[in-house]
Amino acid sequence: MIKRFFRLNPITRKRLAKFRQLKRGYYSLLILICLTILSFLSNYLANSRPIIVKYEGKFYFPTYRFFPGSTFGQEDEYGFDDSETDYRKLAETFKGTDNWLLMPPIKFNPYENDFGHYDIPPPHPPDSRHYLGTDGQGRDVLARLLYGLRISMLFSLTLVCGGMVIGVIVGCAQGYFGGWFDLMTQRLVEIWSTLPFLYVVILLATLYKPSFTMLLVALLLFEWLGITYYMRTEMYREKTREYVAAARSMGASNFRIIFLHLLPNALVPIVTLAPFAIVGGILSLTALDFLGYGLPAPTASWGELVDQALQSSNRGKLWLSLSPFVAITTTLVLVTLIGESIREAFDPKPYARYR
Amino acid sequence: MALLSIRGLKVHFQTELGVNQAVDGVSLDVEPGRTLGIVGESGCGKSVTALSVMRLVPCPPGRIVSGEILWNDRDVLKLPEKELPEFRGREVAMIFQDPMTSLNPVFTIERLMCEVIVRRFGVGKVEARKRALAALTTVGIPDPETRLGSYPHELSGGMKQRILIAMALLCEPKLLIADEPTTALDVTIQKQILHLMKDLQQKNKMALLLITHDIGVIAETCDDVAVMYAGRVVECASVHALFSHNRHPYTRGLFNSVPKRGLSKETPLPSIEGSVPSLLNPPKGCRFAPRCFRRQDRCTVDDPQLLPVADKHTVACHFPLEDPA
Amino acid sequence: MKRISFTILASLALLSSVSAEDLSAIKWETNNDEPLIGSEKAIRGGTFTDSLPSYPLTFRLYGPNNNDIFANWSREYSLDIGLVDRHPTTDKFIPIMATHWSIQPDNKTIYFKLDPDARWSDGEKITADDYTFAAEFLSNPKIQDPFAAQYMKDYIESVEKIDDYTIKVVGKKPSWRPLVDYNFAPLPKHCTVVDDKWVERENNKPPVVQGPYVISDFKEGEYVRFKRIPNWWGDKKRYFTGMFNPDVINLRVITNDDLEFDLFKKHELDIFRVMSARQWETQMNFDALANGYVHRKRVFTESPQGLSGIIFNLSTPLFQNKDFRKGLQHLFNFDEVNKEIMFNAYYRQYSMFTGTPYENHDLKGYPFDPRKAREYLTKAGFTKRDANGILENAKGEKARFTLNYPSKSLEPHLTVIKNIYKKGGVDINLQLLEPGAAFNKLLERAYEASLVNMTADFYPDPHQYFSSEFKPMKQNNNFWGYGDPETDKLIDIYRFDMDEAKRHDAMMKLDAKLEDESLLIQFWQAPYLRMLYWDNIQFPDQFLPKRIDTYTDYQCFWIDPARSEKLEAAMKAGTKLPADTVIDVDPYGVQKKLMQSASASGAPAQLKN
Amino acid sequence: MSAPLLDVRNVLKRYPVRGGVFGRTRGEVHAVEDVSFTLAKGETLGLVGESGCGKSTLGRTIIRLEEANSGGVNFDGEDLLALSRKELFERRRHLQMIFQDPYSSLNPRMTLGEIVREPLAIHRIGNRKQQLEEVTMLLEKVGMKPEMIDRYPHEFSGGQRQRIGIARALALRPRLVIADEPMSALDVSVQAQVLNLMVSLQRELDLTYLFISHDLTVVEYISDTIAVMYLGRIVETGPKRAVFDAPAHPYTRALIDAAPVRDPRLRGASHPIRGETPSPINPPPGCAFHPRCPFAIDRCKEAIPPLEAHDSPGHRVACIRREEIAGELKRPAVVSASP
Repeated sequence: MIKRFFRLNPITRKRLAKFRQLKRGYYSLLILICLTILSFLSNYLANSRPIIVKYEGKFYFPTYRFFPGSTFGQEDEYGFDDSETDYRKLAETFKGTDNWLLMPPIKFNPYENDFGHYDIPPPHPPDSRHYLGTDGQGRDVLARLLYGLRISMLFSLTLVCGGMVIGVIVGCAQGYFGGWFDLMTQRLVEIWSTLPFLYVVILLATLYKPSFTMLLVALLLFEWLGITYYMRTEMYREKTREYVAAARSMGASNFRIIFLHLLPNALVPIVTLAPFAIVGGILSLTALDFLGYGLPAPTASWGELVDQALQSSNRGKLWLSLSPFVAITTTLVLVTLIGESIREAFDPKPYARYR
Repeated sequence: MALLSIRGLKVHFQTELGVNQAVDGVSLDVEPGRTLGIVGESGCGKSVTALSVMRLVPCPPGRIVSGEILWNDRDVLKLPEKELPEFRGREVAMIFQDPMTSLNPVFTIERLMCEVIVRRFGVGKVEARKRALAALTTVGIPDPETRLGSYPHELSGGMKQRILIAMALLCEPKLLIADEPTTALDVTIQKQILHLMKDLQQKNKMALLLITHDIGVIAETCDDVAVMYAGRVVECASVHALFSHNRHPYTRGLFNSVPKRGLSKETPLPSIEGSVPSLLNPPKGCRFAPRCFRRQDRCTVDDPQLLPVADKHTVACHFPLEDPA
Repeated sequence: MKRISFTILASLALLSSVSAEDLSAIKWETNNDEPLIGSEKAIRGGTFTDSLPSYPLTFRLYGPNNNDIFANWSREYSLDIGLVDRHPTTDKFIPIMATHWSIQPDNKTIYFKLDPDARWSDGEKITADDYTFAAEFLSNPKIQDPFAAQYMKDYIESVEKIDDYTIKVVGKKPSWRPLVDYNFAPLPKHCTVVDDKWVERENNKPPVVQGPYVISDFKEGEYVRFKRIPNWWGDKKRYFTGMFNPDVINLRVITNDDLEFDLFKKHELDIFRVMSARQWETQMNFDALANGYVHRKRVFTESPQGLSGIIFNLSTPLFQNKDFRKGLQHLFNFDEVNKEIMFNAYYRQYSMFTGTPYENHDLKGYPFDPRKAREYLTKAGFTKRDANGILENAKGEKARFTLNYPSKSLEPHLTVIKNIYKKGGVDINLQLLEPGAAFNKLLERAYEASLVNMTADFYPDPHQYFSSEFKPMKQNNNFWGYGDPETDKLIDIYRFDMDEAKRHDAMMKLDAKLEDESLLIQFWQAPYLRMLYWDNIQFPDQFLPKRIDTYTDYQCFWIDPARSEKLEAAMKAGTKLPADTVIDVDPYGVQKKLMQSASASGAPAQLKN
Repeated sequence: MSAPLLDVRNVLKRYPVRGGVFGRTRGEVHAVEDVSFTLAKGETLGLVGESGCGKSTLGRTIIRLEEANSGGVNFDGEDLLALSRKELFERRRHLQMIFQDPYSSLNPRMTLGEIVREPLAIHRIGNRKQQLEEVTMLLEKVGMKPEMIDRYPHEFSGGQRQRIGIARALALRPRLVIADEPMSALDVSVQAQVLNLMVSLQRELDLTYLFISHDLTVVEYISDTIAVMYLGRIVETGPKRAVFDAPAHPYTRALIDAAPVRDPRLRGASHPIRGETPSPINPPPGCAFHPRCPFAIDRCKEAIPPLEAHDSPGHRVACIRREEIAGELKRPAVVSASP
């Protein structure tokens, strides 16, 4: 499938083929892609708003829109018809009429407090209403897991991509131009990397309002460092190859040499790093959330769920501790399996051992 | 009676793309005190043959499919693991092509050498150092005292190869296997090393198995020669017989493709067309057939057997060339 | 805790003092008619084991690091209270170290007659010299106690010795509460040398005290043990009857709450205070309690509650509109928050001066009422909902603000509140800030809305919060930038009028006025102590005094040896003791009052435990 | 003889040896020391020497892959070393290079077609279609099948790769080709093919070769003129036959002797020279070869011997004793290995 879109180097193609043969990694990748896609569709999977409403012959798609109760002739318990429609209630009034609506499989959004339905205060154990129970504020755990996965993946992918872009640019420049530029930037990178990163991020998080962007920037400040090391050595190694000399002797520009010749060859080890970097990103975000320096409340995040689970008053509330645990472990295992398989598929040794 | 006798050795390598039939039925004899040269181009299986003798073929991906390697009537391939260290070193020693990577860079020469001596002979440190010094002197290293304290990277390639030879000879093996020992060296140094090896061979009365791609090196050092092509031995003879009476088209082509002295570019070089076949999927029949100017239908069907054409001269060809002599 | 009273300032004083030395004309007061604090049934003896969250940095009662939990207890055990004290239940003054006192008409001079029986823990007599010495000592910079020095500087004019057992204390300014303002404890002159090394030398030295307990044994990081002095001089005194009962008080350092609970359940601790409602409601299913070995009590008391809730910055345009503020008040659904995440364990706070004698009990606050809220918000101009359901006014400004909060502990409550407001069309953006930063934003008035939680004292201090004097400046406790002439007038009456009735009246009016101003959405209070204790621990009939911070404030429990034996026997045999089904104890009618006001405001019935 | 196509004058190239945290210069590698030679159009100059003698550096300096410290490279009447980057870009068309390692000199991520087309693309010669036609033509010329155009380097054998390298070098129709050890990574049976190819291409396209190699037999075969380098200097230069048949420098002689004889009968006819090549960071004073030279005298240590004319025309030698030892260096008659 991929082959159709890109004309890939046969080595890469062979590596991809090998990756596909490594069943554990390949299926992990498929599962993870599915999970990620699912999480990006969370608004259609876990929401208090239905996917589609048919009312009086008209269709409504409330997933991303606010419809006041008046739209469907609904009043809330205080007699207002301009507050948001309570679709779960609406579903009941629609029974027996031509009107219908289709709720997502999880009928709760990750932020709403499902109060009043239970006699005891939350957290509520899993039941048919909340498949994984609710947290201390009566919020649906499964919905929060799903939205948490979305934000973790989004965060981590952006982080890794951003870190790679910066790291590749800096490492590339260091390796290619060398000399004083390399010397100075390398010292800077070394000094910078001795800063205790979690501590700095926590410091930043206390000074500035923690938000998605702010955390991303804070982690990015450190994410790119590791990549420069790889890129730098790769560039150093690749640029001494004779094909580079050949290109220069033909009169190729630095730009052409870097982008056409060096980058495609130097990027390979970076690819094998990526899955582990993604795991790292997810873990960093979870850790920060857990420590309370993460995304602002009430963002659904795994770390926050772990924090709740670990509170002594929530002892024995297995659904609170198990769900984020299983979610985190599964993701980590999947990504690690993928990473290992990529590493194995990209391992040049089998080629080098005997020619 | 041969010192080492390789019979029908087959070594295959599992690779990404399939099974590489690196060595496919090689039989060789190394006579005591004599030098057998194996000559062939890269990938012809000569190194793998040598490694098999040392039981150093990496498994996996390598696999010794069949054959036997007889040493004192014992099959080396069936030696128990615990007897291997004794066999390697005491009986057979080996030096490799790249002296740069054969020495551990974090130890001094003294440490490297003394460790071997202490382990093999169980002597004290002082005695070990004495023997190391003597060994260095034998291989012609100037100022051996200082050299003992050096680290490998402080030495030139020639020095390192001398030290490796010294280390290989410490235990006075009956057979020395040298896998392209001079390929990484300059010609003037190559000459020195080849001379050294010949000298030491005569002094120690050991047999030498010399692997090289350089016909010149063969001519300089060997008594007997086996020519390998694509995992098989194609011709086997004494060095004189081979140089003046070679009969296999590949051997002939190989010899001819080296420009002779006095030849100039006005005369095109006789060359072998094509290139070495892939051993993943070797040609049927004679493996040289696709490049052979004497190829006939039979060549692409039947495997030629190594058959004698003269005394101690065997050729694997259905249609061997005339003796030029 | 008691030190907070020092901060109260009095400023106007024009009355002249009387001639001090002729004491024959003085009318002495004493007060031996108040009810006992302890119980006459109390039995002395035994060892009482409690927990200490961290090992004390010092045993000193003055100087650096003298204000942790341990110091509070240590002050209690060593009777570092003062000459007189307010009765913890009736609020009348009762003698402690003095037997008699006399307040002069200038309202700043007080004569005290000392108790001739009083002895230091090393046996020396406590005389007037120890008080004059204490006055010197407290202002000495070498003890490195700026707080005490400031108090002496701001409050005490002079301390004079009249004779060995009579002293005269003169305050700086006339005060309507001189016994609170000009009151302090003696220090052992005979064994105190103040020099540069004092702080260091006294660090880990058990102090010589006037109280019944001295530190007898300690091991760093593990425990501190107090031992009762045999034949303590105070044993003869009426108000000490039934107090300070155990022979040994053993404070074990236990840093982890869960561990503390486990140790209590194993009877390694005698008493356990339950800090969270969740624990109180969900973790009370252990064997010792079921078997009747352990008692579970919630004792209602009445102690001053500070400002607590969401305050609005009146200097932002949005909150300048009182109708908008009132609209927000009616959207605050305390009952739902209380029911769903606080186990209905809390009570709404209505007065600015809750738990003090100046609380206006008639206030009913703003009940949750979305209709009323909408009326007010409409009046404030927020008439229609936008595409996201947020209310907006004609100019397109949204009913949206940021709420700063300084600690994660209230995050669950705030997220629930946020959802309720959202439904009502108001969008709250929650912003967690580091506590220092959050408080600084308050002081700088650089916020829209913020959570506050202040401590309070027996005598409220509306001046520092609501006086227009502070409106133009920042960096003070007038977080709102609020000022109103009528409010100022009422505050001044309270501050300076010597007539208690007028002051009280002014405070009632002030409280009502402030409610109408709607400066903050008041949160909740927990007017009780939740505790678990083993069966051999006994309390007086009224359990605890009325105004109390923690049950150790007044040491009136005792260990009953007969019950100890029975308890041990029962535990050994595995039999049950008679079940104690009474959990809520309300000796002062506090709960009753709160229930009444709650039902008056239409709250749902309480959850049954 | 007409004006030479390439005239190298006193080229000097030294590399700083750096060390320490801030890379202070600790010494210099004397890679190329005051080298001068000329190369006539259509001829082949064989540059011989052992590793580290500076022959590759010299080649790279001429084509300006390395910048010389001083000296001049006159190519077709124009000093290459004085050209600006832009001017150099124009001249690059006329000078191309064939590299030693056919494995590392081809970008593993480019197809055969892309590799050979690259120089055309860089110099914007023709449109895409014309370039592809040119590539096809070039591939046929070097004996590769055009249908292999979409294959990647690793799918080819060493000899085929070197053909690709040659095709790439010829794409711009250069006048001078610098071949830096083009044979050393090839199998013996393939060497002959590539040599034949280079010879025929030279004839066909009127190429001038600077052929750098350590392999005397190959150099002897392809060259018209020989230059022997030792530690950065040319120690002997002259017409092929003069240098090979009557070597006048002891090093040249040693080099010829060291090359393995291709006849077992001649085994042991000569003995290796002693010692190893000294470090180019700190070359011996005077004649750099004197520590290893069997004919060295004290005077050899004193001054660097100049390259001076020897008996036959164009034959120049840098040895002060060249006249005295000429007899001893005389080469035995050529013995062929096979009849």
